[in-house]
Amino acid sequence: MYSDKVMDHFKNPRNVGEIENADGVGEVGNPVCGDIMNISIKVENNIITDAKFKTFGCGAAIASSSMATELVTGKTLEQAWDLSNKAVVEALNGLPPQKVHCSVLAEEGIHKAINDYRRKQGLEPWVEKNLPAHDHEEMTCGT
Amino acid sequence: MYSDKVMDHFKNPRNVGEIENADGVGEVGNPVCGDIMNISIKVENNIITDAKFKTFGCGAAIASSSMATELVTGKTLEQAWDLSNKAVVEALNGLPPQKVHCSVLAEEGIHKAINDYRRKQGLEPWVEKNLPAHDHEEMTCGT
Amino acid sequence: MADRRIIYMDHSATTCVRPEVMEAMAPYHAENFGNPSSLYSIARNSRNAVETARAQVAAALGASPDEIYFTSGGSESDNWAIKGIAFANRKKGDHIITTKIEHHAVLHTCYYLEKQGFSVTYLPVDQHGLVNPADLETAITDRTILISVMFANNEIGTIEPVAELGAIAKKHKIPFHTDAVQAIGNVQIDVNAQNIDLLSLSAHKFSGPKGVGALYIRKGTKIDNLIHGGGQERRRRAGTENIAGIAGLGKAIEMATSDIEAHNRKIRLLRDRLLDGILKTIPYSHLNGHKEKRLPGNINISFEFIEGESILLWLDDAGICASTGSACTSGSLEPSHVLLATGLPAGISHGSLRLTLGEVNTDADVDFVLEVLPDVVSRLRKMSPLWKGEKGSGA
Amino acid sequence: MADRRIIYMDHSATTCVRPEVMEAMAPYHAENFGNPSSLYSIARNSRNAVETARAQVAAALGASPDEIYFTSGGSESDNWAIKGIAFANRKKGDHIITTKIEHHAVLHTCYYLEKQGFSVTYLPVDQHGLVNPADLETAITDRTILISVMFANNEIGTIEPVAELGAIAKKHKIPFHTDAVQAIGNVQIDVNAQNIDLLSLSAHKFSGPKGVGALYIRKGTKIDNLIHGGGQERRRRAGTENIAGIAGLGKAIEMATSDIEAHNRKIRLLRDRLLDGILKTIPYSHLNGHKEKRLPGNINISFEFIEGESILLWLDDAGICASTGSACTSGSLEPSHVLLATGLPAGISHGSLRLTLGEVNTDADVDFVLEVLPDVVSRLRKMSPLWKGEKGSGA
Ligand SMILES: Cc1ncc(COP(=O)(O)O)c(C=O)c1O
Ligand SMILES: Cc1ncc(COP(=O)(O)O)c(C=O)c1O
Repeated sequence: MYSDKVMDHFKNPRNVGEIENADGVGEVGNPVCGDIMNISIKVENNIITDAKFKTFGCGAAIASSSMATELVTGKTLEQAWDLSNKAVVEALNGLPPQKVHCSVLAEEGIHKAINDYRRKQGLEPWVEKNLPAHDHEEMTCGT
Repeated sequence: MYSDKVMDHFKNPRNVGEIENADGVGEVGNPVCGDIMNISIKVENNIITDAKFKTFGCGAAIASSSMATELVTGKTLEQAWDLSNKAVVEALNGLPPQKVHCSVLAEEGIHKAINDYRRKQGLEPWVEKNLPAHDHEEMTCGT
Repeated sequence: MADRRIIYMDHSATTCVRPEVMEAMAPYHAENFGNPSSLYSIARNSRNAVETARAQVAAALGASPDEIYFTSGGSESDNWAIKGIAFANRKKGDHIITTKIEHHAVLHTCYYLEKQGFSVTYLPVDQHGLVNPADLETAITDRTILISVMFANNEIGTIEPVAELGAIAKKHKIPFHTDAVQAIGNVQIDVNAQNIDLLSLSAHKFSGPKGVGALYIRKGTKIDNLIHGGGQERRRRAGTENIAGIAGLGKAIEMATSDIEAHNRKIRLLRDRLLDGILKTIPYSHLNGHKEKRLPGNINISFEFIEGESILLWLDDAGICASTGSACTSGSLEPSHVLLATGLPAGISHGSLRLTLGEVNTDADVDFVLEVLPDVVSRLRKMSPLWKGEKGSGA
Repeated sequence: MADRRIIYMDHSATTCVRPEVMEAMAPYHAENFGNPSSLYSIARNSRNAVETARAQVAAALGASPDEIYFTSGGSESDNWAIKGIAFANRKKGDHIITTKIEHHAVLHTCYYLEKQGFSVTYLPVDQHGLVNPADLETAITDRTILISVMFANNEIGTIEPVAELGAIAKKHKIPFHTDAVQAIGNVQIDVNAQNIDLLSLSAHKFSGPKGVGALYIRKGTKIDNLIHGGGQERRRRAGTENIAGIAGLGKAIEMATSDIEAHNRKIRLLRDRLLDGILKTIPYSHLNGHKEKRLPGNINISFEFIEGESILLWLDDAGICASTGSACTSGSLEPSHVLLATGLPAGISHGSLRLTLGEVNTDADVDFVLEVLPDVVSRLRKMSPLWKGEKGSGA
């Protein structure tokens, strides 16, 4: 059911862990839904120099966190903020429809970590522009 | 679905035909139901010396007519009258439930031929004692 | 008396599974037994088999794979289509239109729905078994929620004007179901060109296995499930999939529809020779159904003065497998509802014989039937009280 | 990383067809293809195969052959039993009693009936998954027309007090249905001693083929058909019979029930060693279900702080086939309704693993799983934000 890319990121997850003294941290999801992602980032000169995750969740959740942290590393905060769940899905060569919410969770985790950083910097948090456009049909848990 | 005995009487029917100048003739059934039996008998000294049939009908109808004519030959009219459809079924080593009505038809054919004989002799026709006790469940045509 | 060669001329009852289909099924009987819903890799083969078959069925119907749902056969498909549409649209209406000559899987379902408060119109047919589109048009009311007309009749082989009937249904925005169980492999089907919204099929009628079928449901059709439960078949038909059967269905429909023209040409040639031979040598015999608009392998003939079952028994004795009507009513005492609907008197309809030819039949088979059948008929007529001899026939 | 030996521990999802069953089916795939409803001799083999299987199923249940009806599987049987009883007895009442832990084939059917105006009571279970007979007694009203309680649960393996529940139903003259899909071959069944009026079973759960099952219906039970049409199955279940599948079902149930005691002893021994090993080596793991009243091959364990699917993926990587719950909900995001019903918190129930052992499993299989599983759990815990390390566990 999963692409080879998903399985690779599931079996060899990049960036597992928590950054000590992280500049921004975001935790999203809840145990009732079976997904929790914790994303921590290191920021230097407006650039994400490091991103790590810890995830409680299915294969897609782990792979999405791994891929998302990889994608944002080296990006400016603006570029990272614009990383959509779609980009994560594409980078993973697709996700089954009922698993797309995992990529949304990863997007939200990144956003939450970025805004945590901005808040710590005394900056206004950015506002979510796009409502997550994903398949809600199969879902009973809010992400 | 049929016993070997039924198949034998179907494939090698005994007493096919019409007796010329028969002493008694009975025709029962109708084409709508898919069964018509014509039974003719020769009677000497109150004994059926010959019985013949013509039948339009299924394998069970043909075998029942064949068996019934065989069973009554050599019998007194009283004995022949008492021949029940059950006796025909037993002699045929059974009939499928939905085909039992064929044996009833044979019983009725014999009765009709006997009463035809009695009428021709100026005798009172005998009255059917037993209502035909057979499986009506599957039937949509009256016999 | 006869040699024990078996001549099978009952292909409308069921067919023998083709070797290629057996082969397609073989890996899924035991080796690849994983439950397609399972996550682990060995279940992937099962999943792939199901999806391959789904694509094969879709291709045969001009449909999209996600409009194909696997079932346990033609009867389930018919029941699902009709009850599923009826119950899902009850608020919209309670009127169903079908015909007098449908298979029992449709008719008995409709009788059941009548008991549940639906009203059903059973369209008549002409003496050839054809539904008149004008009758359909007239029967439609603003309470009509379903029209179901079979593609080809299983007894007399008549092919209905499905595209035209479907167009009428479409014009009135009423879902149109067709029981195509007998049509697959014999008639070119295109659900879009023919305005079909739901279509039933059954694998064992076209050299596939028994106990597996499919229902085509046009995207967007409002329909209840018939079998509720697990999430199989995109939540529309619960139950662990019959993988081997589904794989067999896929292969069988692919083969059956790969060259319908050539198949028809071959079968029709044999059929016509047999039919002409029978009509020529046996007096008081009439063809039932339509002369041209008929399934290529179907012969349905009435022989006056005799009864069908006794014909079958003699044919069986000679190794010839045939039928009086649909196989599942062979135990019945009632004359065929299809023949009655064409206006044939009950007495004559009892004497009907159905011979349905398939790819396995040969010229020698035809010769043999032509050798055996006239004798059988004349033997039975001689013992029939209705038969008064016939000058022209020499009997 | 691991050798590619496959260790199949998902026997509650489906099983591999036994060689003897394959053999029993073989003659009916192609050779004996006659339609059992047909009259001619070659169809007799098909008829006999069906009747032999019917007797085999009857013998396994302590029933009479004319109380056995073949279906396309457990889901159809459940749907038929529940809808058939509900619709046939609607005038008498509109209330159905079942449990919160039924398979979706029962639950979703009941949800559907609720939409059709029936009312359904879903009995609770205790923390082991057991229904309390007193709860059933209390739930019965004078409108109750059906009680349906599964024999053994497919996720946690709990075996319900069916005979006792059946006795209560009997006292109130209410038909009692049990979904015995998981019980066949594992629990001694006697429909009379256990007061069962309807019983569902599915061949592929006991080494038979997929896509075939049966429903036992006690003589005299008032029930509507689910699939209307031809006169098959004594007019109660239409559709050309899946002869090969039915023959396989017959053989499989005969073998599965021939020595249940010995089977259970063997499987339970393996299961208990595996279970004890897991509980001993993996901290924060708990057994779900009942300790004794449980299917011999069933293990259902929750591992805190991690999620089930990711466990499965790692096990699959090692060649171990397992499941999180019932196979057909593996795509679902909702935590298991069964585990929730036992009172397990949703967060923990997401981390549950089901291992179901069968005759093919060996001591070596158990050793291998005990080698692989602790690593998998600890690897996933290390990346879980919920896991804060654990002194006693050495993690
Ligand atoms: C308890 C139970 N009931 C019903 C079913 C449905 O059976 P099937 O998938 O054969 O339709 C299953 C298995 O999937 C089951 O475990
Ligand atoms: C026209 C038609 N519809 C439906 C069916 C039922 O198909 P099945 O027996 O596979 O359920 C048949 C054959 O029996 C048929 O000929």
